Amino acid sequence: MKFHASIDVMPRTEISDPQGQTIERALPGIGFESVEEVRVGKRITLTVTAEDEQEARNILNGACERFLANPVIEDYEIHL
Amino acid sequence: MKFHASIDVMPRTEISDPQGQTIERALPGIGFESVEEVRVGKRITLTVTAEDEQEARNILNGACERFLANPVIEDYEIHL
Amino acid sequence: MTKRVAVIVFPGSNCEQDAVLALRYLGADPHYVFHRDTNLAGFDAVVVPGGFSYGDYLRTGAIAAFSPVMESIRDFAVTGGPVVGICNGFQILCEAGLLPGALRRNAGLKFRCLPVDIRVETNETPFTRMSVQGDVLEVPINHFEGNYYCDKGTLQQLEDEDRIVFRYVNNPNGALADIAGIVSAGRNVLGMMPHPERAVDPAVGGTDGQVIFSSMLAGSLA
Amino acid sequence: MTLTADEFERIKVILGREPNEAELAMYSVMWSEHCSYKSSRIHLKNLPSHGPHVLVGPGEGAGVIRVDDIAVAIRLESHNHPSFVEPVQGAATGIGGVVRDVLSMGARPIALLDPLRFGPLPTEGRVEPEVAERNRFLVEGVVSGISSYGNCLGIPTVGGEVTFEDCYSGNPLVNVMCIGVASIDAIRSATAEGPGNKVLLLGSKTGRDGIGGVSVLASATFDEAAADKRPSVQVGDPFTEKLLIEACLEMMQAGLAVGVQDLGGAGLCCATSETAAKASTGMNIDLDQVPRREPNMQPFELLTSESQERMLVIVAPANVGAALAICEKWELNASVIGEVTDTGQLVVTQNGMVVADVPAASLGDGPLYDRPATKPAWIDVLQDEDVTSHPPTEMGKALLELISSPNIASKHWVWEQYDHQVMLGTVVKPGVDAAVLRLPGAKSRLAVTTDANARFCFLDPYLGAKHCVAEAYRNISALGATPVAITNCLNFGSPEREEVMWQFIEAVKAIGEACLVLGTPVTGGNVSFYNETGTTAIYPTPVIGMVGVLAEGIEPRPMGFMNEGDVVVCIGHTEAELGGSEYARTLLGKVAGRIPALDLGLEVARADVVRAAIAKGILSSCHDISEGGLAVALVEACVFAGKGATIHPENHLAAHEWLFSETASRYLVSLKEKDLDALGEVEMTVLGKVEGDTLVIEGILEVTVDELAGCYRDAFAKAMGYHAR
Ligand SMILES: Nc1ncnc2c1ncn2[C@@H]1O[C@H](COP(=O)(O)OP(=O)(O)O)[C@@H](O)[C@H]1O
Ligand SMILES: [Mg+2]
Repeated sequence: MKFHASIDVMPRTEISDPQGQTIERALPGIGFESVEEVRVGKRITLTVTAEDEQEARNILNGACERFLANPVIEDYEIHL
Repeated sequence: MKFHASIDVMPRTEISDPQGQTIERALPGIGFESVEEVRVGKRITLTVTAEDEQEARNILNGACERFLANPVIEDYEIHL
Repeated sequence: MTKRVAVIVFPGSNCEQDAVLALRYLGADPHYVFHRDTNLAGFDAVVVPGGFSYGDYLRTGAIAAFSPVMESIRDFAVTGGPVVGICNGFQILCEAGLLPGALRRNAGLKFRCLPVDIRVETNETPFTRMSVQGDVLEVPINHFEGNYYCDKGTLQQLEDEDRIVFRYVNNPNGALADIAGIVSAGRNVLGMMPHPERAVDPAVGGTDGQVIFSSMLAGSLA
Repeated sequence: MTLTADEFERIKVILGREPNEAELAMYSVMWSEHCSYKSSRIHLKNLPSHGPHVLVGPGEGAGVIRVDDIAVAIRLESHNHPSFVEPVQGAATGIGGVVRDVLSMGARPIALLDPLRFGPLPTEGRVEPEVAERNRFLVEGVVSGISSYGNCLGIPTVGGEVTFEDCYSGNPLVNVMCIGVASIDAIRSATAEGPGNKVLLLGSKTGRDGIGGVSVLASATFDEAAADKRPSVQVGDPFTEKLLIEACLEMMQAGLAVGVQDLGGAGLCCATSETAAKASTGMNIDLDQVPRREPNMQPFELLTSESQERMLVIVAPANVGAALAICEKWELNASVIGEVTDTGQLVVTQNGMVVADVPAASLGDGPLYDRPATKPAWIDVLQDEDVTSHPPTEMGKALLELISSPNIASKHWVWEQYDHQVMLGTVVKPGVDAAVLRLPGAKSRLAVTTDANARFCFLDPYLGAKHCVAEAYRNISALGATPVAITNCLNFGSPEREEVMWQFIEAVKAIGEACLVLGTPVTGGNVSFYNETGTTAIYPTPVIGMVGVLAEGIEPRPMGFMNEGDVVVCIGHTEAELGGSEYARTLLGKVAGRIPALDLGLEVARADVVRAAIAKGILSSCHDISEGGLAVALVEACVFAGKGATIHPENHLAAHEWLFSETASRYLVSLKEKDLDALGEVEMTVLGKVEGDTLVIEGILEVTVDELAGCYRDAFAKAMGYHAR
C-alpha cells in the first residue's frame, strides 16, 4: 500500500534559530508588527510503500533518525 | 489574542525539486527503498496577535503573499 | 565625464567593495549608498552587488527587496537609468519584481565558486553594446542559488523580446534554458549570476568582465 | 565540575571563603585546560616569539606582524570536538570564533584557511564501512559548514588541507586560520582601561549554548564527556557575525572603542575578566542587562554560556550614544551591561544581588602543571620496520593509485565550495603550494599556507614537527616569498597520558628550534588536547600556519610545466627515505619506518636559490616536492599545465625509492636550458624535458596526461560519492 506522509523537521526549541530571528526582525519593516516567535524548519512530503500504517511509520522513523532530520539539532514529527 | 500558526511553503508541483530528488536517490542506498515522490519545502511556525482567527488568517495571508512565500516557485498553506 | 555609480549596501552585502574597485579600475566614480538612503539623484548607474543580504535567510534577496532604497531603484529604472544586479543583486531584483523569475538552489545542491564561460546572446543592451553577439566571456560564478526559473510564458517572452543577455556554455547550476543573465522589458535593468567585477583586474581574475561595465559606463546618460 | 581538590583549595585561598555556585562555575571553565593552558604553558613559553616583523606576539587574540607599513593579524584555532558532534555547525562556529579573535585586535579579516583531518573514506577500504561512511558524512558536513559561514561573511577561504588517517576516525581535526589587516596604529589590545567606562555587549542573545563547553568538550575525551553531559550544539549565524565585523570596525575607526574582546570559550566570564585583568581594572556586570534567548537562566549559565556571535566593547560614557547608533545602523542588538571599575574585582549582580565577586585577574591565573612525560616503547619498533624493500609490481599502476589517494588528489571539490575570490585580493588561488594575497595598503603581498605531516610526527614527534615547519617554509618559498612568521594549532591526545605529554614536549621543542633557524617567530597558537576516543590518541598533529612576504615586482610562478622544451630540474638530492611516506601508507598499508632526515641549513640555502630564481624571472614553473615524492610532483606539474614530460631516471636508487621518497628540501622547477647556470650554486639534477602529452619516465612508466588528470582531478569527488563533474 502507498501512504502519503509529511514530515515536519524543526530546530529544537533550546537551539537558536538565526533564520527565524532575522525574519521576525524584518517583519515590522514590511508592515507585519504582530508576528512573533518565528521559527523556520523543513517540511518534507513523500509517499512510502508499506504493508500497513505501522510499518510505514517505522520506515519513516528510521529515515528521519538516520537521514531526513539531524537529531542533534532538530526534532521531527511524522504525519501519515 | 495570540494565535499559534504554522505555514507550509512547498515548491510548486510543476517545478522540479532537486533537493527532494537527491534525497529520493540517496534513500535506497541507506536501506529505504520504499520511499518516493520526495519534496522538500519550508515549515514556518509563529505566533500572531489578532482580534480573532479571521484577522489572524488575513494577516498571515498578507505576509505569505508579500513575503514568506515566492509565488513564482512556491505554494503556501496556513494552519491556525 | 566620469560617471557616478551608486553601489548599494545592504546588511550582509559583501561584494560592494569589489564592485567599487572594479568600477574605479575602469575610471568610474563609484559611491556606496546604504540601503536606508533613498537618494539616487546625480547617479548615472546603480549596481546592486553580491553577497548575502540578510544572511540569505528565508529566501535569497527576500528581505532586502523591502529595503527603502528599492523604491528609489525602481524609480531610477523607470526613468531609464541602468541598473545591474550581480548574484545576490540579481536575486534581490527578482524578489523586488524588477526582473521576472526566481533563483533557486543549484541543481547539484552545492555552493560553487569557479570561472565559467558565458555567451553574449544580445548586444542590444546598455551592458553589452560594446561586445559582439556570440562572444564567450570567462567570468566567475559564486553562488548556492543561481538556478534561474520562470514559467513557460515568461520564458517565451524573454526569448521573443531578446531579453536573455547571457547563457552558460556549460550550465553549472541547472538554470532554465542555461540562463545566466536577463534584462527588464525596458532593457536597462540587468540581472546576472556571474560576477563581472571579479574579471576586471587582470591580477586577480582576467578581464572578460570589463566589457559589461564599460558598456554601461559608456552609454549611461547623466 | 572539572576542578581538582587542589584547585578548589586554591580558590578558597583566593576568595578567603567558599565560592558560590556561579563563582565555582567561572573558575571551573576558566581553569579548564582549554582556557588556562595549564598543561602546556610551561613548554610554550620557550618558543621564539620575537623578530623584525613581529608587532604582537603570543597571548593576544591574534599575533600581529608588520608588512610594509601595515599590520597583519594571524590566528589558528581548533574546533575539533564540536565538529565531531555536529559537523556543519561545529565547523561553522569554528570560523566564527577565529574571525572574532582577529577582529578583537582591530583588524579586518581578509582570508581564511581550513586545515582538516578525517578518518579514511569508504573507497579506501581502510576501516569498517560504517566508520568510513561516518567519516564521509563528516567531510561533507564540515566543508559545507565552512562554506556556508565563510562565504556569507565575504571572507575568502584561500587555502587549507584535507588529509586522511585512520587515527582521526574517532576524532577529526577541524582547524581554522584567519588573517586580518589593519593600519599599525589601529591594532589594539583587548583591554578594559579607564574606570567609569561602559561595557557594551553586542550581537546575539544569550542562550544555554555550550554551557561548560570548553571544559566539557575540549578538556575531556569523548568517553568522559558522555552524551547526556554534552552541552547543546551551537548554531552559527554568519549574518550576525558579518554585522559584528562591520559595526566593530566602524566603532574602532571612529575612535569609539577603548577595547574590543570577542566572547568565545567561557563566554562573558572570560571576556570580562580578561579585559579587566589586562588593564589591572575591575568590572561591575549587571546580568539583568544581558539580552537572553531563553527564560530562567541562572547566573552561572549567563556567565559561561558560549552563545555565538557576541562581542564585548569598552566605551567611554560620552561615546555610548554614538556606539549604540552604529549598532542600530547595522541592525545589531547592543546593551550596556556594566562598567569598568578600579577595584580589581569582577562583581556580577542579578536582581540587585551580588552573585559573584572575585578578583578579575585570578580567573586567568590558573594552575600550571609540569606533567610527567615518557617516550613510548613502540616508537623504536615502528621506526625499525622496513618499508623500503617493497617495490610495486607495476610502477604506472602504483602511481595512479597514489594520485587517486584522497590525501594526494586535487581538493578542488572542497575549495570550489568556498568563495576564494571575494575582496579581489587572491592573486594565487587554492590548489597550489600556498595562496598569495594582495594586502590593502601595502605593495608587498602575503603568501600563506598551513601544513602538518602527522604521520611523520607519529613516528618521530621531534623530527616530524620540524618537518611541519620546514614544509610550510618550502611551500611559501615555492611562490617566491620569504617566510616571516608562524602561528600554530597543536592537536594532541590527553596530556594526562605520559606518552602524549612526551610527544607534545618533543614537538614544541622542535617547532621552537625550527622557527629560530628559519627566521619565522611564533606569533601565537592554540593547544587542543584530549583528541582521542577510547584509548587511542590521534597522531600528534602540530599544524603550522605560516605567512611570508612577496616583495613588489616578484611574480610567483605556476606549479605546472608551462613551456614545451623547458628543462625539468629537481633542486635537492633524493635519498631512499620512504619511512612515513604516502607510498608506505597507501600502497603498503604501513605507517612505519624512519622518517626523512632534515637539515634546516640546507632548507634555507635551497629556498634562497629558488627565491632568487623566481625574482630573476628565470623559472617557468616551481613546485615543492612533498607527499608522494618526486612522482606526485611531476604529475601535478604535468596536469596543471596539460603538458607532458620526458624524464630520465636517476640510478643511485631503486626506481620506487627515487620516485616516492619524501626526502626534504627539494623543489621541482622548469626553465629554459640556457638559464640553468643562472640558478647558481645548488645541488640539483636535470631530469628531462617538458614535451608531448604523456609523462614518460624512461624505462619505468608512461601515462598520458589525460589519464593522470582524470585520476588526480576526479578522485576526491568520487571518494566522496559524487560523479566527477
Ligand atoms: N580544505 C581546503 N580548503 C582550501 N583549500 C584547500 C583545502 N585542502 C587543500 N586545499 C588546496 O590545495 C592545495 C594543495 O593541498 P596539499 O596537497 O595539502 O598541498 P601541499 O602538499 O603543497 O601542502 C593547498 O595548498 C590548498 O590550496
Ligand atoms: Mg602544503
